[in-house]
Order: sequence, then structure tokens, then C-alpha cells
Amino acid sequence: MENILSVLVFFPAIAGLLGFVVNKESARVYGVTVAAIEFFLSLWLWFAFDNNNAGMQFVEMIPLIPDFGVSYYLGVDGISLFIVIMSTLMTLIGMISMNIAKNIKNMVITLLFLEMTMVGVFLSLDAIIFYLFWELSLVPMLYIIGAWGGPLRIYASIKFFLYTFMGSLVMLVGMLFVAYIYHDLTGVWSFALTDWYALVLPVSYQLWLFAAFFIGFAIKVPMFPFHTWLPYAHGQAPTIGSVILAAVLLKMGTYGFVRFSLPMFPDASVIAITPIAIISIIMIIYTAMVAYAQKDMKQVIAYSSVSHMGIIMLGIFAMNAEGIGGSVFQMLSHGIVSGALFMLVGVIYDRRHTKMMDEFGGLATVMPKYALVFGIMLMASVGLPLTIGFVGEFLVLIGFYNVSPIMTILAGTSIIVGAVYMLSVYKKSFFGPVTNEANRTLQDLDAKETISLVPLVLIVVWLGVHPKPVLEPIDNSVKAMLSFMDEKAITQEAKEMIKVAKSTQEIK
Amino acid sequence: MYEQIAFYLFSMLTVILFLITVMSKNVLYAMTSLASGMVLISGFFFILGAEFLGVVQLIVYVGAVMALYSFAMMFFDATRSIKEKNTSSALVFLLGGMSALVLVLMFAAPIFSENIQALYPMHPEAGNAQDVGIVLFTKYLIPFEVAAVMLLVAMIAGIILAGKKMDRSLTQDMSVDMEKEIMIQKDAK
Amino acid sequence: MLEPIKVSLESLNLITLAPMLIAIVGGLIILCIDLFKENLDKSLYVMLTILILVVDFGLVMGLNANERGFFDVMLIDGVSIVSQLLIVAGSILFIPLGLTSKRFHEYEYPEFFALFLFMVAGFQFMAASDNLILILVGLETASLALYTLIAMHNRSDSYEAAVKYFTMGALATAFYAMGSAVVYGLTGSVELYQVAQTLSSRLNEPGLMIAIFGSSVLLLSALAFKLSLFPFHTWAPDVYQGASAPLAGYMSVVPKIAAFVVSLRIFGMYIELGVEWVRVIILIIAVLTMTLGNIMALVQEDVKRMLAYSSISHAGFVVAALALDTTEGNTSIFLYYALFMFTNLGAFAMLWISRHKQRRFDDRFDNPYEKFAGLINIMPMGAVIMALFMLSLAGVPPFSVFWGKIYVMQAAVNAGYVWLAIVMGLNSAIAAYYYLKLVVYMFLKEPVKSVDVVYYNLSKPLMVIIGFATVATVGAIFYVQPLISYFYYMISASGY
Amino acid sequence: MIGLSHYLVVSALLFSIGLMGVLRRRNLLMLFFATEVMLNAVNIAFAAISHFYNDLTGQMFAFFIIAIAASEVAVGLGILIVLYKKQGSLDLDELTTMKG
Amino acid sequence: MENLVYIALFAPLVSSLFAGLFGMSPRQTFVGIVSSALLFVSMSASLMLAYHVYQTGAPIYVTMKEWISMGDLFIPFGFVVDQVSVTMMGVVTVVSTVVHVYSIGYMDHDKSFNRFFSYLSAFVFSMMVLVMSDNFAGLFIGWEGVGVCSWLLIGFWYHKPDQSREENPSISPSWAANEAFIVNRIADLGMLVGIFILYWNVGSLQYSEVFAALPQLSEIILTTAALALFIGAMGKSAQFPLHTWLTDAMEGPTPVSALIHAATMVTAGVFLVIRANPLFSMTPEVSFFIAALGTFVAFFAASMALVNRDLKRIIAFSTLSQLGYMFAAAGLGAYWIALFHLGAHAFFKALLFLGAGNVMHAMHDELDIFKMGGLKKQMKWTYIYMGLASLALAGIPPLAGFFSKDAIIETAFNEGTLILWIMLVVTAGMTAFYSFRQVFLTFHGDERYKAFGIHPHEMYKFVLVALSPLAILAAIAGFFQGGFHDFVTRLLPEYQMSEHTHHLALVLGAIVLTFAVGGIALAYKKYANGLKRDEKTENGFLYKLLANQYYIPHLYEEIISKPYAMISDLMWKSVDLKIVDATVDGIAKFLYKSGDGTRKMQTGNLSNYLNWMAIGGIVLLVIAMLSAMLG
Repeated sequence: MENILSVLVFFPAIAGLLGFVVNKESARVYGVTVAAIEFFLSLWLWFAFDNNNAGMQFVEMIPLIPDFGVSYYLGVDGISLFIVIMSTLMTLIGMISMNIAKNIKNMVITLLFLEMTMVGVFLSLDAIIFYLFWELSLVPMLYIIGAWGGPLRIYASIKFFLYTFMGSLVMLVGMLFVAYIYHDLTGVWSFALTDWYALVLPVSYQLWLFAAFFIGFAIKVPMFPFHTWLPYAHGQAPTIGSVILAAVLLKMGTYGFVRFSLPMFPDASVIAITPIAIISIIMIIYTAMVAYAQKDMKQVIAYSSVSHMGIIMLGIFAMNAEGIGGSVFQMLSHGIVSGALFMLVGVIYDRRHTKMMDEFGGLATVMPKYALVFGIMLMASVGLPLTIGFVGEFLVLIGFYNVSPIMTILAGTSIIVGAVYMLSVYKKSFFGPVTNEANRTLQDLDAKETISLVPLVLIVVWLGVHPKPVLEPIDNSVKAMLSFMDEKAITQEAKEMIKVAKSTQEIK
Repeated sequence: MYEQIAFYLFSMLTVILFLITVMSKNVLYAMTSLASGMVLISGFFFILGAEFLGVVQLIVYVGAVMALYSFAMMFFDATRSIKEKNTSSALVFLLGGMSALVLVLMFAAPIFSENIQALYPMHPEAGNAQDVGIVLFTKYLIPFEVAAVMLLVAMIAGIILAGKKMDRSLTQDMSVDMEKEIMIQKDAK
Repeated sequence: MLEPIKVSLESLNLITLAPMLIAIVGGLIILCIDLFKENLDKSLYVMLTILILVVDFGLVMGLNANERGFFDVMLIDGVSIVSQLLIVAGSILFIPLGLTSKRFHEYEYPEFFALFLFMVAGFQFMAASDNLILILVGLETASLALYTLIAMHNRSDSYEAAVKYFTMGALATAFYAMGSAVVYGLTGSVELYQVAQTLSSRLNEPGLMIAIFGSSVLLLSALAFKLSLFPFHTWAPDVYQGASAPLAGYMSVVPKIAAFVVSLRIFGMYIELGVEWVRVIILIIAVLTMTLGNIMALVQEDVKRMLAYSSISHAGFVVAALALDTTEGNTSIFLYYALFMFTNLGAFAMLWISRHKQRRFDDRFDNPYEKFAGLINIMPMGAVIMALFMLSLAGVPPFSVFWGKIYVMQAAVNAGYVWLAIVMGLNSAIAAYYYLKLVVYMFLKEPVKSVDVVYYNLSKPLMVIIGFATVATVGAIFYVQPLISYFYYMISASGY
Repeated sequence: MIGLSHYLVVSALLFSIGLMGVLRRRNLLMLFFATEVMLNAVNIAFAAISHFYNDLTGQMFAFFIIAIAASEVAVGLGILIVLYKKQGSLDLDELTTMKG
Repeated sequence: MENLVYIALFAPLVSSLFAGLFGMSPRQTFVGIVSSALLFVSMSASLMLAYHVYQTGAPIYVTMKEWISMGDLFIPFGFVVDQVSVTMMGVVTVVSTVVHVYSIGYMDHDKSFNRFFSYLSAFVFSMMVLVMSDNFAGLFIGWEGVGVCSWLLIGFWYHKPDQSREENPSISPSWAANEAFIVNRIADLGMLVGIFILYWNVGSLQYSEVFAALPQLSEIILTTAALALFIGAMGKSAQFPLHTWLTDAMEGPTPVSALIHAATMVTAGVFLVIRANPLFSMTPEVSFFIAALGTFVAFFAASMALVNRDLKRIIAFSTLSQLGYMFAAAGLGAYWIALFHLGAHAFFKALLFLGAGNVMHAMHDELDIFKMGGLKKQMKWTYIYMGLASLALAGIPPLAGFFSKDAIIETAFNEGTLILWIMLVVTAGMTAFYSFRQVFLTFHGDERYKAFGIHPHEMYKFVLVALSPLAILAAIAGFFQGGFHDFVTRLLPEYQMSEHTHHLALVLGAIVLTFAVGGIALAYKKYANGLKRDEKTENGFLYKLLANQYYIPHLYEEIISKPYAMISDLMWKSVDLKIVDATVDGIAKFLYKSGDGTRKMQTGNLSNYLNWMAIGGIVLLVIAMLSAMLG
């Protein structure tokens, strides 16, 4: 199965096309089935994945526009493998839990196309193909937010689209410039990342290019102060939209940093450590505070996403295996946890059609199972050890400590401020007496919701207790990347800052 | 000497006449002065030794074009003086003055160069008409033919646009589609 | 008496004329058919036109690059072949839009098709010459025919459009003539290859710069009008709105390709000669055009008008590529328009099938946004397809215009104009808003009025055309490679 | 002696006069007159340059400009006729249904 | 032996999961019984391990599996059973077994009975992980785990509404739970930083490797690491200024207070200091700071206990005070004494709390000791237990508290830190006073509860029986001091009193005893014969200051909670919406507006269009002219 990656990318798209034929009533089952098959395919990818190989695997390359250097070039390594699996998983879970009455067929088809673009982004090794999927992913999301969203849905969806679109176009210019330099040096057009990695650029070029890519990725992440599209998008999106958005789409930005910015511009990345760390700290603390001020449950989770993305960003720029690996793991963890949290908010929204916390109170009495799952996800979100949330956060902080203890302490306040807003949400909604009569008769989780949430709970615990199967491939790839970056770095400062793991050094 | 007198006379007259064309409120005046100006321009052509061009100018412009305009004028019943809310003259004169200034400055530049060899030199001994004829039917045969097509286009355009068929607009008439359907139904029967 | 001139037939290289000749003869044939038998159906003429154009296309394909013909008046280089191919292909694609289910005024005239063919011939002449006289004559032939075609739609908007277009065109002609006169005065020639030679030797003469700049500016004003560049663009929205959708779509592509060829020859020459000033001016105009076109498009209420502004903006994009004066830049002009053509064909065809004889949604506009509200419920496939076209225009990959855009931007980057690429990128982002607006209307809003009128004008041939445009738009990634390599080869072969 | 510049200056002045006409006229017919003036101005320039270079190209250009002007008149008047039939006026100020 | 380790560790987890299975079903007594049995199993295993370690003196190392491995970081799930951890294991399992059994009775009427056992056992598991782990990361797992369980258990009665601070100083269980969690998190950050420092300087988090590498590290690193770790300890052990949560934590059910907030979890900080003794003994400044802070807290907490009227809060303050003692000992280098006091304290304090639980049970959750009195008739056994525990707490020989506390005070003297010694001695007197103030007000004097219509009754028999081990231990633990010393000093540094102190030992003991007895006597005089309220004292500044906990909770609310909420709101409404978002929207609006502005050039009037065109051409010409003229 050499072309499993192509299958992974295009299976959902083809299924989506065929989905037009499927009857409306059966659309949902169709979607779940397809998503399940896709998920199992991605699991198979994991099964077939060679843990000891730090490089790209299952590489496929078909030249598409040779004169312009564009080729269909896919590959997977330890960094992307699990993000892909998480994408397929969250699509499946989202599909199962979906609670939409209107136009369900359109939703299923849209989701399947979205899945294609998501998987495509994480598997592409050609900048243009990456960009293609990157941009294309906006379209289904626009539709999902715009068609099934809340009252401000159109504003939110357009804001989401234009904001990210704007950023990515600047990034595109950066890509074109890299291609130009590559052509200048080698005489060959190429957008293949593996070719680009070989480029050693002067620091000034690196800085400009870093800035160009930064704008594209930062808006997607979203980094402060480019984050304001996110609360609207989340606030207005239907549950499934928020789940996918938080779980997968945001990861595209951070993934981009790991895939593009770091290996291509090691010196610029090292120079950018401080500014990015400052932005990340602002993200962590500032958005946590903003989250605390929210009245809408979903907005809290939305802002908390920004806060957590700050942690991920920080880890990426730790320039050591602990930090970067931790970030990649944190991407998975945030994907699963925030996805689950959004689903949980959706659960209560389906019942009460409001997300305002002052409408609730005492839900733990009425809906104990719901409260239990919410509590577990909450604890994972605040980074409790033995849940998935801890591993990433711990690694990130320990990694960044090597860069700057002071900033790590500031960033570490995330474990405090995170607890503050999450616990206050929990207290406001779940604790206290049942004050609102409307809440007294609420149904606890039904079968569908349980089926979709329990796997996430299991994963949260499993990967919290036994993260090794996931960490190992990530570790290998990250270590390889770091030693590569170290070799490539021009400036002495960068060489000092990029910390190659001892184990890799020994192998050399 | 004659040339100088003629040049300055023609220049002054054309400028005045064309100013009338541009400024006059009366179509008739404007048109008459335009026609006279064109005659004078053919005078320029004669001074410059482009007799053939001068003749064509007289025939085409003063003959054909002005005739067309006269007919049009009659059609539009535009003999009376026309009320126009003209663009503010300040702007007009500013822009006109500027363009005149810039163009004059431009043409005051030493554009003429002795070094340039004529590609299609004139042969004063043969006469302008022959010269023009030879160049026109060798080098510029293609543009000439294309110009013929252009005139054909203009003719067709004029015929169509002024034609009766334009009076009933199928574009806005929904009944024509009905007619067609009815015809189709008839055919079917 | 002068010596009679003997010219051998071979030296005339008549084959260079063949494509235009076919079109002209085809036009005449159509006129003759009409003479013999009246009231023939438009489908006949449409098909005849297509046939003639196909032959035309074939003949262009058969031309050898870098030949001159007919006393060097005709110039068949790579650019002219490529542009003629695009012109003819565009014409072939747009003319079947006449085959609507409803009858519209212009298509009831056989002369329409004759004029159309003459117009194509005119554009081809523009593209296939570097003689300013032939360019002007070709331009006028095409333009006069086009004015007529617009007016033939026969309603007050189309007259208004024709008058506006015509009058401004006349002014542009005057500018062009004046510019040519200055060029002639400077060099004693109106053939660009001669002009370039003479001018390069005169470039260092003192006091001449003003005339050189002046000539370029006058010519630029004239061509900027054709290319609808700021501030010569004002006609475009009104003319697009007044013209029928197929013609508007046609105008957004084919005349511009012809005008770009001319601009390429003229301004390419200036820039090549080292008159950097021209490049700067064109770049400024390009940036202004794409930005202003975009922000004006933001506030439009009518889709067709929005598309008009958007095509202004696209023209700004491409003219920036022209100013780069690199082979990639020049290639990108044609690549962009080739790819833009398919999408625009589709978009305008969608407007055309939704055309109703009465304005049922708005007093002023045929295609207000409201008309497309909730199209997803009425006509799901139509909505999806239209959305694809809009996304393509917005530059979302992998649809066709994206590849054009990226190539233009790459050309800008390669030429060292990174800021230009960034301006292009930001403009694309602004542009996305108004394209999205239509998508939003189609997908996210509820229908305003009764359902049937939205695809009032639909017919099978139009569906085929739209289908073709869709396939070409979506599948661009698979044919971009041959296009690029062919265009690049042809254009570099002709020395641009 | 009358040099090339003299003619060209006359041509420039006439061109500007024509331009002023184009700028200020609101009556379409009169507007067309102004464009004729501009074209004629150019013709003088061509004829003069042609004379001073002793080259025929300029006369050719002027010749074609005359042809073009003639065709433009035909088409222009055709359009004016349909417009007049519909609107009953040639005033530009009444021709502003499409805007914005 | 490995199996024993696993049994000791995982039996509570099994218990928790088992109880959790029934978490949402109605009360099932067998859940409590099974849980208690499993805890008993764990206790037995722990004691067997203790015996084993005692016998062989060799610690047992167990590495279960790899947990996190990334870059150079390698963290296994590794456990160590050595003298220190086995002591803790013993203390934890013994107390928790008792508390489990006790809870069967105490939580009898609670409908969340099953859930309670699940949480309680989960806590024990976390605590076991905390004490048994052989690396700092594992310690941190337990550290956070107990934090969460504490959160769950404090907020066990989450359905209670928020009240004002005047009605209820801890507002509501859920509020108190959140407070506890968040305050602990603040300290945890310090702990994490300590871990990070150690990792980047040593390259490992295993105790053995870290401690072995310490001598190579510079002083500044050692000091910061020690300080950071101690900040962690301060949070968990509720040292000033992070102490407020502990008294609020009394909102939880009383068994919880006994187990978590008296016997085990709060001593985790002390455990950390003891565990990391190589580090702390190399950083004398930090150690002295610990000792000083401990002493201060001992005094500070005792002072607040003097006037408090809440049964449980008094005990909580006393816990705080005793933790101060332990820190003082640990800070002064007498780690084994600290550990010894930790164990002894666990027994008598758990007993005291559980006794208080009995009282609450009897008094229908009434906690105000001013509303009690004369309960000894109805609750004889409870009286005995609480009296015994109070005596132990007051440090009356031969009970456990005497031996351990006396040793600490002696240490303070021995180290020459006279001020600490004096404070500790005075505190001992205060301890005796408030303990017996409480005992007397509760059990002696007039039966004030009758005014409130309460009919107290003694607790279930089996509960009273279950408490007996604690009572016995509280009574006799002191006699094992010597054995214990020999046992733990194999691992911990030896601490011996100097000759000089040794000579004075009796005198010193006598002084302490005098203070203790004096305290009891004073309490007896004031309260044994019923409550005589003294308006003047109660309205005095000092009394109010103490009663309001030095206004520290108010202060925190005013300078931290409220500003935080206010700034958050400001950040959202003013910064995020009005600045950041408004900028983005502003750009969009600007573009749209400029579109509206520029479209005005599109007047529709051809004449204007021609003007534009002419202007364009002429402007270009002028630019051409100018640029040509200017060069």
C-alpha cells in the first residue's frame, strides 16, 4: 500500500462527491461510515509507519507543473502522522455526535471535503499543494459557519475567511520568494519542501521570509493580536464547526511553523524566539483573562483555545526536542480536549439553546454523566498529570525553560489562569443549586453523545498515562529536524540556541 | 514668404474656427466652423506638399463627413441653440491650457533630426498622388484592406442601428418567446 | 514616372494573413447567406461562426513563429500566435452563449455574426502587427464592431453603454494618434522595430526626454482605456452592465488580450530601451487600478457590475506583470488571461442563464445580489458551480485563476518586485470579500422571490458551455503545465 | 522660415482646443465635432512631420486617420440615432442611468 | 516484594474505580465496605513493606514502565519504597483505612455515598503515587492528583449555594474547592520551576541521579531550585501566605478534612522537603527560611485558632500550626524529627477531626462551638477520643505529640535559634489552650445546644471501634521514637542534639510542659464551666483581627480576586473588543468606506468620465514633463 497517503487525501473527497447521490435520510450514516473508514485507514497508516525512521515515509511524488516546479508530493513523518490521525478521528467523532436537523446531507458532504483538505494540509510536502489545501479548507468551514451558525454567522464566517485568506496570501508571496531563490541558486524550479530544506539562506532573507510565513501562520493559529476572528467563528459556528475548527484547523498554523519556519529559517527562528515568546505569553495570560470575563460558555472555550495555542507556540520556539515535541503533542491534546469541550457545550446548547452560563448552575445535579465528562475534559484542559493535557504542557514548559526561565515562569502562569477560568466555568454551570427551573428536567447524555464522548475520554486518559506510542515517532522526527537545523544554521547564536538532543549526538 | 503668410493665416483661422466649433452654443455655427476649419486644414496639407491628402481631406471630411453631420443635425432637429450645462470653464481651461502647454513644450523639443533617413521617401518629380499610390498599394495594402473592412463594419453598423428592426426590442419583449413556442407547437402538429 | 514595383508573391508571405482572411471571408459568407435566404435560425449562424473560427484557430496553430509578411507589416511572432489563439479560442467559447432558450435582439441579426467575425479579425490584426497604423486600423475595426454589437442588445442601457464606450473610444483614438505622431516625429517611422532602432540612437540627445515620455504617456492613455486601467476605466462598469452578459464577458477577456499584445510591444519597447520611467508609471497605474477596482467592487449591488470592477482589478494585476518586462511576466499575461477566460466564461454564462427579460428584482440592475439569494435551494448545482467560479476569481487554489495569479506573483518576485507581489496578495484578499458576498448570498441566505426566474434563460448548449467552463476551472492544475511551457516557449522565442 | 515646430505647435493647440471641446460639451453631436477637431490636429502633425522628413509614412497615417474618422462618424451617428429614438435627446446629462 | 508494592499502590485505585462504577447509582453500603477492604489490603501491603524495609534496610526500586520520553528527557513510572516513603505509606494507608471505615458511618445518609468513596480512594492512590514515586515528575503526578481529589472532595457538596463571607467565611464548598485548587496551582508553578531547574542542570528527574549530581551544581542554582521546590511545598502545606485555602477547605465532609487536610495531603510539602533533604541541606539559607517561616506559621495559625468558634476551623488552624512545626524541624535539618512529627500528627489530628465529625454528626452539621457544650454525656467515646487527641496535640506526656513536638522545640534550641525556640514554646502553650478551649466548650459546661432544638447522639459503634487504632497510635506512637529514629536515619541524615542541649533536655521539656499545662489550665478556668462571653474582648481590635484571620482573606479578595475579575473584564470589553477587534473591523470598514467614496467618481455621466480620462492623460503628461525637466 504505497499510495496510502493519496487514498487518505482523496477518499473523503470522492466519498463527498458520491455523497450527492445518497438519500437525505441516509446521509448521516453515510458520513459516519466514510469517516470511520478514513479513520481506520489513518490507523493503518500508523500501523504501517516505521517508528525508527525519522524521515518522510510513504512518499509519493508526481510532477504536476514541472516548468513551475509544482508537484503532487505527499509524505508523512512523526510530526504529521498523529495530527492526521487526530483529524480523521475528530471528523469521525464530530460526525457521530452531529446534531443538525437542517440540510444534513450538505453538512456531511461539506465535512468530507473539509476532511480532505485537512488531511491534505498535513500530508503535503509541496508548498503549493500545501497552500492549495490550506486555502481550500477555508471554503467548507465558511459554509459550515455561515449556513448552520448563530445569528451573526455571516459576519463571523466572512471574517474568518478573509482574515485567514489575507494572511495566507502574504505567506504565498513568501513561498514564491523561496522558490525564486531556489531557482536562482539551482536553476530548477521547485516547491518541494525537501528541496527547500536544503537552502541555506542569508539571515536577512530568512528574517523577511520568516515574517511572511509568520503572518500566514499566526493568523491561523491565531496569535495575538490576530486572534479576534476566532471568538466570532467559534461563537457562531455550530458545534461540529467549532470542534473541527479548534481541533484541526488551528493546528494548521502551528504545524506550519514546525514544518516550514523552523527548518527553513533556523537563524531567523532563533532571532524570533523572544518576540514570539512575548506574543505567546500575552496570548496565554491575556486571553486567559479575557476568557475569565466571558459570560458565554463557548466563548470561554474559544478564548481558552487561544491561550493553549500560546503554549504550543512557545514550545515550538524552544528550539529543543522537549519543547517542539511537546508542542506537537500538545497540538494533539488540545485538538482532542478542546474538540471534546466544544462538543460538550454543544450538548447543553442542544438542550437549552443557550450557552450563557448564568442560565445554568447546578447542572452536576441534573446531568451527572455530563458533568463527569466535562470535568475530565476540564482537568485535561488545565493540564492535570495523567491526562493528555499534562504531557504536552509539561514538555513545552520544560523545553522553554532552557531558553528563558523568566518567560517560562510567565508562561507557566497558564496553569494558574487556566484553572481560574475553567474552574469558574465549571462552578458557574455545574455547581451550586439548580436555580433555573428549565434546567431541572434536562436529559443526561444520550447514547449518541456518549458514544462520541467516551472514546475521547479514553484517549485523554490513555495518552496521559501512556503517551509513548505517540511520543516516540514525534521524538524521532523532531530530533532529526533539530540536528538538521543545527547543521544548517549560519549564525553562532542560532547554533548555540538550537539544542540537539544528546541521544542524537551520540548516534553521530 | 508665401508659405509663411499662408501658414500664419491658416493657423490663426483654424484656431479661431475650431474655437468657435468648441465654444459655440449653436450647432449650425459649430458645424459650419468645423467644416471651414477642415477646409483650411486641407490648406495646410497643400502647403506641406501633401496634395493627395489635402484632396482626400476635402472629399472625405468636408464632403462626406460634414454631409453626414448635416443629415444627423436635421434628424436630431438640433438647429436651434442648445442648452448645455457645460463643465465649469475653469476646469476646462485649466485642463486645456495645461495640455496645450505640455504639448507645446513637447513639440518645442528638438524632435526633428537630420539623421533620420526617410523609409518611404517622396519623389517630388513624380508627384504626390503617385507616391502615395505606390506606398499605399504596396506597403500599406493590408491596412488599406482592413480599412475597407472597417468601412464595411461602419456601413453595416449604420444600417442596422438606424434600421427599422431596432424599433421593436426583442430583448425586453417576452411575447417573442411565446411566438416561438407557438410556432414550435404548430410545427409539431 | 516612377519605376513599377515588382514584388514576388513568396516574399509577401501571404499565409500570415490567412487566419484573418478566413474570419473576414466568413463574415462575408454569412452576409451572403442572409442575402439568399432570410429568417434563418441563429443556431445556424452560431455554428457557422464557430466553424469559421475553428478554421481560423487551426490556421493560427499552423503559423510559424517569427515571420514577417506583407512588406513587414504583418508580424507573426510567438506573442502574436499565442494571443491570436487566445482571441480565437475566447471567441469560440463566448459565441455559443447566443443559443439561449429565449430570444434576444442581437442574435436575430445575421449581421451580428458577421460583425463578430470582423471584430475577431480586427483583434487578430492588432495582435499580428507592430505597425502602429495597422494596429490602429485593426483596433478601430474591432472597436466599431464591438460598439455596434453592444448597441444591438437594443435597450436603453445598451445604447447608453455603446455611447459611453464609443465616445471615450474616440478620445482614446485621438490620444493614440497623437502619441503615434510624436513617435513618428521622433523616429520617422511607425513600425516599432524601426522605432526601437532609431530611438535607441536618439535616446541620449538632450531635450528629447520630454517627447519620449510624452509619446509613451499618450499611447499609454489610449491603451489604458482599452485595458480599463485607472483613471481610464470609468467606462467599464457601465458598459458591462449595459451590454449583454456574453458580450460583457467577452469584453473582459478578448479585447484586453489584444490590447495587452499592443501594450507589450509598445511599452516593452520603451522599457527595453531603458526608459525606466515608463515602468514606474505603469506600476503606479497598476497598483492604483487593482486597488481602486477592488474597493469599488466591494460596494456594488449588482453582480455584473461587481464583475466589471473585478475585471478592472484583474487587468491591474496583469498590467503590473507587463511592467516587469521579463519573459515570465509576459508569459504570465497570457497565462492569466487564458485561465481567467474559462472562469469568466462560466461566471458570465451563469449570469446569462439567469437573465430575465424584465427586471424582477431591482429597477436598475439585471443581476442584483438578491437574485442569487438562496440559489443553493433552487438550483444546487448552479449554486455550486457559480461558487466555484467565484472562488476561482478570488484566487482560491486549485481553481484556474489561482494559477494565473500565482504565476504573476512569481514573476513579480523573480523580477525583484516583492512589494508588488505583496500588494497583489493583499488585493486578492480584499477581492475575496466581494466574491464571497455572492457565495454568501447563494449559500447562506434565503431566496427572495419566486424560483423559476433564476434560470429563465437556460438551455442545453449553455449547460454544455458552463460544464466546460467548470471542468476547465476545476481541472486547471492538469493543463497549466502545457500552457506554461507552450506560452513560455513562444514568448521567449519572440524575444520578449 | 516655418519649421516643423511651428506646425507641431499649431497641431498641439488644435489638439488642446479639441480636448477642451470634449471636456465641456454635453451635447453628443457637438462632442463628436470636438473629437473630429482632435483627429484633424493630429493629421496636421503627421503631414508636417512627413514633409520635413520627406517620408510618406506620415501621410499614410493621416490618410488612415481620415478613414477612421469617417467610419467613426457612421457608427457614432448610428448609435446616436437609436439613442435619440429612445431618449429623444442627445444630452449627456440625461444619460446617467448606470452609475456607481 | 514488587507485587506488594503494586498492591499497596493500586489497591486504592481499584477501590476508586470500583466505587466509581456505582458513582451515579444510589447509596450502596457494600461499596464502602469493599473500598475499605481494599484500603485495608493496601495498608497491609504497606505495613509488610515497612517490615521488609525495616528488616533488610534495603529500599525496593520498581520501574513499571516508561511514561514520557522526549529529547533527553526520560521519565518512567518508577517507584521506590525506602524508609521515608514506607513511613509515609504506612501513615497514609492507616489513616485512610480508618477514614474509609469511618466514612461508611459518617456518610450514611448522603446520597452520593458511592461517589464519595470513589473520590476518597482516588485520593489515597494519588497520595501513594506522591510518596512512592522515585522521581520528581512522578511526585508531581501525585501532587496534582491529590490536588484534584482535594478539589473534588472539598466541593463534594457542590449543590450548596454561595453565601456572603459574613454568613460563611468560605462562601460555599465549590468556592472553597476552587480556591484550594487555584492556590495550589500557584505553588505548583513554583514546584514545576524547581523541577525544570533540576532537569536542565542535572539532566534527569530521578531522585537518585539528581541527589547524586547536586554537589556539582553551583550555589545559586541549588538555592533557586530549593526555593522553587519549597514554594510548591508551601502551597500544598498551606504555609503563609498561601494558607487561606486550608481553613476554607473545611467545607468538605469531615472525613475528608481528617484525611486530606490534616493527616496526609497537607503534609506532602513537608514530605517534599524531607525527600529532597540532600538539596535542602546544601542550601542553609533556604532551610533557615523554611524554619523561620514554619515557626511563624505555627505561631500565626495558633493565634487565629485562639478565638475561632468553628469546630473544624480550629482544628484546621491547629493543623496549620503543626505543619509549621514540621517545617521548622525540617528547616533546621532535623528531617527525621519532622517526619516523626508528621506521622504522630497524622494520627492524633485525624482522630481529632474524626471526633469532630462525630460531634457534627450528632449536632446536625452545627459547627459553632458556642452552640454546643456538655456533650460528654451523650458522646462519651467521642469525648475520650477527642480529649486524648487534644492532649496529644497539646504535647502532654506520654502521648505521641509530646515526643515529637518536644523534639522539635529542642531542636530549635539546639540550633541556637532562640527566637524560634521562644515562639515555638509560646505556640505550644497556645496550642494547649485552644485545643482545650474547644474540648471544654464542646463537651463540658451547660448544654447550649438545647436552645437550638438539637438532640445529639453518639456515633455508630463500628465507627467508634474503627477509630480505636488511631487513638492507640496517638497514645503510644511516641514510644517508638527511638526505633523510628534508627529506622529512618538510614536514609535521612542523622540529627543529634548537642551535648549541651542534651544536658538541658529535661529543663527544656519542663518549660514546654509548663506552657502546655498552663494553656490547658487557662482553658479550663475560662471554659470548663460553660461559656461566659466577654463583649469587651470580643469587640477588641485584637480579637477581631484574629477572628477575621488578620483580614487576609478580605485582603486577597480586594487586591487579587476583584482586580483580576475587573482587569479581565476590562481586557475583554475595552482591549479585545474595542482595540484589537475594532482595529481589524476598522480596516475593513475603512476599505468599504473608501469604496463608497471612490465609487462617486463613477457618476454615470459620460462628461465626467471624459474628464477623468482627460485628467488622467494630462496629469500623466505633466508628470512626464516634470520628470523629463527635472532629469
